[in-house]
Amino acid sequence: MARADQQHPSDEQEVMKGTSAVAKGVMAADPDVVSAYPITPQTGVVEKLSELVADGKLDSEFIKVDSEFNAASTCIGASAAGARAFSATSSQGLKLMSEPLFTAAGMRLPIVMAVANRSLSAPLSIWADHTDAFAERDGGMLQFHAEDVQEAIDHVLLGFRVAEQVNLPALSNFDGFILTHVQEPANIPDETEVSEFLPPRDPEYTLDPSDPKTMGAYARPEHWTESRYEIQRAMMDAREVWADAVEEFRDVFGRDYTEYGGMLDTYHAEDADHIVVAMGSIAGTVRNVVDAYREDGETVGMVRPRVFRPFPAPELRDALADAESVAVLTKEMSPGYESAFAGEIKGALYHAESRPPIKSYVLGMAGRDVKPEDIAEIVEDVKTATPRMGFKESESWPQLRPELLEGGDDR
Amino acid sequence: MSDTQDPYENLKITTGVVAEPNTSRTNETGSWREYKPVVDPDTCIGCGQCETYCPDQAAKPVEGEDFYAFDLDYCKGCGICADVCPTDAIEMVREVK
Amino acid sequence: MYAIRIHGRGGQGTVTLAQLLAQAGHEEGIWTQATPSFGVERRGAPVEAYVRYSDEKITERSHVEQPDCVIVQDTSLLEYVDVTEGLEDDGILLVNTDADPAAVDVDTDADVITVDATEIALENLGRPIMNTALLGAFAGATDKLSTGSLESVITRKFAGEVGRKNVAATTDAYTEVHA
Amino acid sequence: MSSDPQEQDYTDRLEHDDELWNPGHRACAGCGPALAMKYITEAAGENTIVTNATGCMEVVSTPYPESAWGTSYIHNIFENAASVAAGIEAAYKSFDRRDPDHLDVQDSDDLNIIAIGGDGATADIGFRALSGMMERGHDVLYIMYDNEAYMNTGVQRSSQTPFGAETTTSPAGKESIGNDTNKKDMASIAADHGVPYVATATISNPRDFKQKVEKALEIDGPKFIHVYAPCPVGWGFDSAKTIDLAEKAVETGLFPVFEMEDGEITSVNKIRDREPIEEWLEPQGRFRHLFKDEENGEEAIEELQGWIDGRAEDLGLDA
Repeated sequence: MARADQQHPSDEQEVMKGTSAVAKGVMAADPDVVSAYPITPQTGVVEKLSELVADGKLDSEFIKVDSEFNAASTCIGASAAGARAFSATSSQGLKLMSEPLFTAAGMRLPIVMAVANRSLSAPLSIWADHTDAFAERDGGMLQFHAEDVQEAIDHVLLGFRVAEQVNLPALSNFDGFILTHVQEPANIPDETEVSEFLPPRDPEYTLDPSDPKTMGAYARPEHWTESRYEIQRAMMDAREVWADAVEEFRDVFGRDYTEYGGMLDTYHAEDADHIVVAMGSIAGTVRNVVDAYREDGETVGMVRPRVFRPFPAPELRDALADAESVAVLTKEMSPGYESAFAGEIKGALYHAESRPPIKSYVLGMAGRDVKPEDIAEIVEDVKTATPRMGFKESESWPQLRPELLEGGDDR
Repeated sequence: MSDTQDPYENLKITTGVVAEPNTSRTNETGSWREYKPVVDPDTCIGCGQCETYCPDQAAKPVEGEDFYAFDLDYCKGCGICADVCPTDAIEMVREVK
Repeated sequence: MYAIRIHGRGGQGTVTLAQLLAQAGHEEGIWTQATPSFGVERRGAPVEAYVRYSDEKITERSHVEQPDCVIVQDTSLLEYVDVTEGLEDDGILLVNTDADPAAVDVDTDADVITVDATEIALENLGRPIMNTALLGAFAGATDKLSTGSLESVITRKFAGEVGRKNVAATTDAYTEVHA
Repeated sequence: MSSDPQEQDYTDRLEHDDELWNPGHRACAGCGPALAMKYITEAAGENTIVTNATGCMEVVSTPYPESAWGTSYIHNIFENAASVAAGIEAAYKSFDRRDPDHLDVQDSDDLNIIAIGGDGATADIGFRALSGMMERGHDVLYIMYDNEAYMNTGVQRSSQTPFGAETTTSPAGKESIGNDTNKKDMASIAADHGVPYVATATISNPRDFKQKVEKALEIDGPKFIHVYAPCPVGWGFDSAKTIDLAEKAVETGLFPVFEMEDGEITSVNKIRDREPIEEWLEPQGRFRHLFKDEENGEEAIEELQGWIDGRAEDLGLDA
């Protein structure tokens, strides 16, 4: 329960724009190569990193690339050469990176990226949702979602630590505008602390000509399945590596992300009859709604996956086991089926002994503001969920305005 | 696959599928050949044009001799060597296997 | 929780004012959060920013809909934007204008306070950049921020002479409103 | 030794040096690009990192776990060999400055970073990556091996396919003479990026090509070499004629060989008595239709000849 940790902001915190704070966290991780391209709402990260390099505060090679595609591609070259490489992007930019990013996973290159989550065109929108991150779900990249600026910084550091240990790239997600452009207090880790937490990268293979290797060979059907399985195994190994990392992180930095091995963060979930599951910044607003219910004596709680890949399935089975109903709030949608997030949570519980009814609520798309009242209405709605409800009833778009649809929403 | 045994059947996958250098030599491409270069040692002047232009590094000087010949483990029988040979010392003959 | 909503135009430094308010609140030892409400609009378009103050860590991420204080950077907005929407009856409407409060054309039970921040900025800085004056006026009107906190955040943001001039603008506005 | 040619076998008496492009690669018999790889590695030596685009030279050289490469080598995807090389260069610059003793890498000054791509990977799909790498000034030598179509996927038309050539996506037919565009001038495009050294070369003149590679590697910053490498399968000619056809492309002026330094042409391999383009077209299956359809074929050949003559004049090709 993050909010009880600190009653007063600390003097060591600075009130800083989210993107600047993340850039300073990256600086503390001391990457050899940074390669990134501007895109709203991530641009602040690139700008701040450029400024830090220009001022001599960050000693990285900063490649001012021509596109996100080549941001990812240059990071792949740098990482293969043995460098610690960082990039940042958002939305369309992440899509443009998608092709090389999948290969970074297959080639086991631990590039870390900050992703300022934003919707995907069309229509064009610059505002936050999770469509971009979910569209990269199957690539083999580790994925974390931050609730606030502090976590956005800390997840980059944890990202490097875990990515370099399991040899997978990592996407550290934080919501566009809501977290990229907010000014709020956060601790900026200093380099001494970080060097204690994050050892220099020690890759197994590099492109050193004194010990030549061939990277990026093609695999025949006889070997490809195994190479893909190795990504899966590395993902599963990452669960434990992440758990160790958050413990050490707590010891070094004093911030505690160790609940459920760092996979989940919960708020009044233990005795809750009705649980709201949400990822990213929306969880902050959910906390306030939970507080209001608790004041009225109602047992409502929240569960927030901090890590999305590897998926915290066992943890969710445990955290949701005793709920009477579960409301999944999600800022993405897989057209033709349902929210991928909700679908995965349902899948995780399929083998559980206790299977509470789960309803998914698609909201907060492309920056649509989510008010506490919106969430309270969802809680009221999910209370009526039954184990026997059909698929159609299990999905809801509470913020949809049917009056805007041609012919109305009469189907 | 053909009836030949897959030499990599039990191969371990390295992290990131990284391969060792200079390992293609295990793949003997000589089996692809239909025509075989045959050198007339008396006509060969040892100029090395065949070596220069062989895409498979199969044309080499013969140890202790002053003429060139062909590594039949790798020669694919393209015939470039015969074409570039200034003295027509190389003849492509249909190989009877 | 104490919530502020700022109305301005792109290019008037709405985001900077929100940032200064958040940083000054932080100096006071309270939790703060400043969120600009961005669009793809360019210079001149109406913009909003939100600031929250709290004794507890702020986790709320929604837009501010029931502000305790509304700051209006430019009265020409009053014609197009319902600046008092949701404003608490016991709240404050702080308007940058040379007019008297009674002359401000708004329908609200909240306390209307006016300050000619643009004139104060022109006097002190020689340029009509009114954000530090509005920061001082907010502090004077609410007693939420001490002059020491204002000075500290302003001198951190603006170095040297520019910083000193901005502190002077802040102090003038603070004094005018506080008195 | 038997005098029966079927019996002749000196294999055991031949010695392979430490080649950096090794036999056992799976290129077709008579492959022009495979020769280009051989010359590149011979010229660059072992202190080299090669990045390779997806394409023929990638698939034939690295079916896991085999590798024909003796140098450090990386393939990533079709369209980013230039960017991967740029990232490697940035990493080594960073290592130089920051001295990460844990990596034990060498000084980037002595290091050759070479990006290799086919004509499709370079002039078409990888054009953005190439342009960015050159414009930013990375210390990378980019070599485009040009076999005038997408051969890896089965002979589809690229922006380097010559006028009149039949490919599987520019077939000749009642309404089509084959490919209806001339070769995109990559050397000039590279030079216009401010690239200090640009050259063209062919696999028919390895000494010239290797000298150009060596010269390029001596120069700081981006370099671009366009090397001409015929494909017997895609062009439809006898695999023995690979060198011959490369040479004919030069002699007819279809492929001019020259150097550009700091944007200016500094050397041109002059051609005495430039041969008509028919000499080069006729042996190739992909141009067969031009000789069957007298009227349209002639017109197409004239058009191609016109383009060649224009370029020859611009370059001062004729001796």
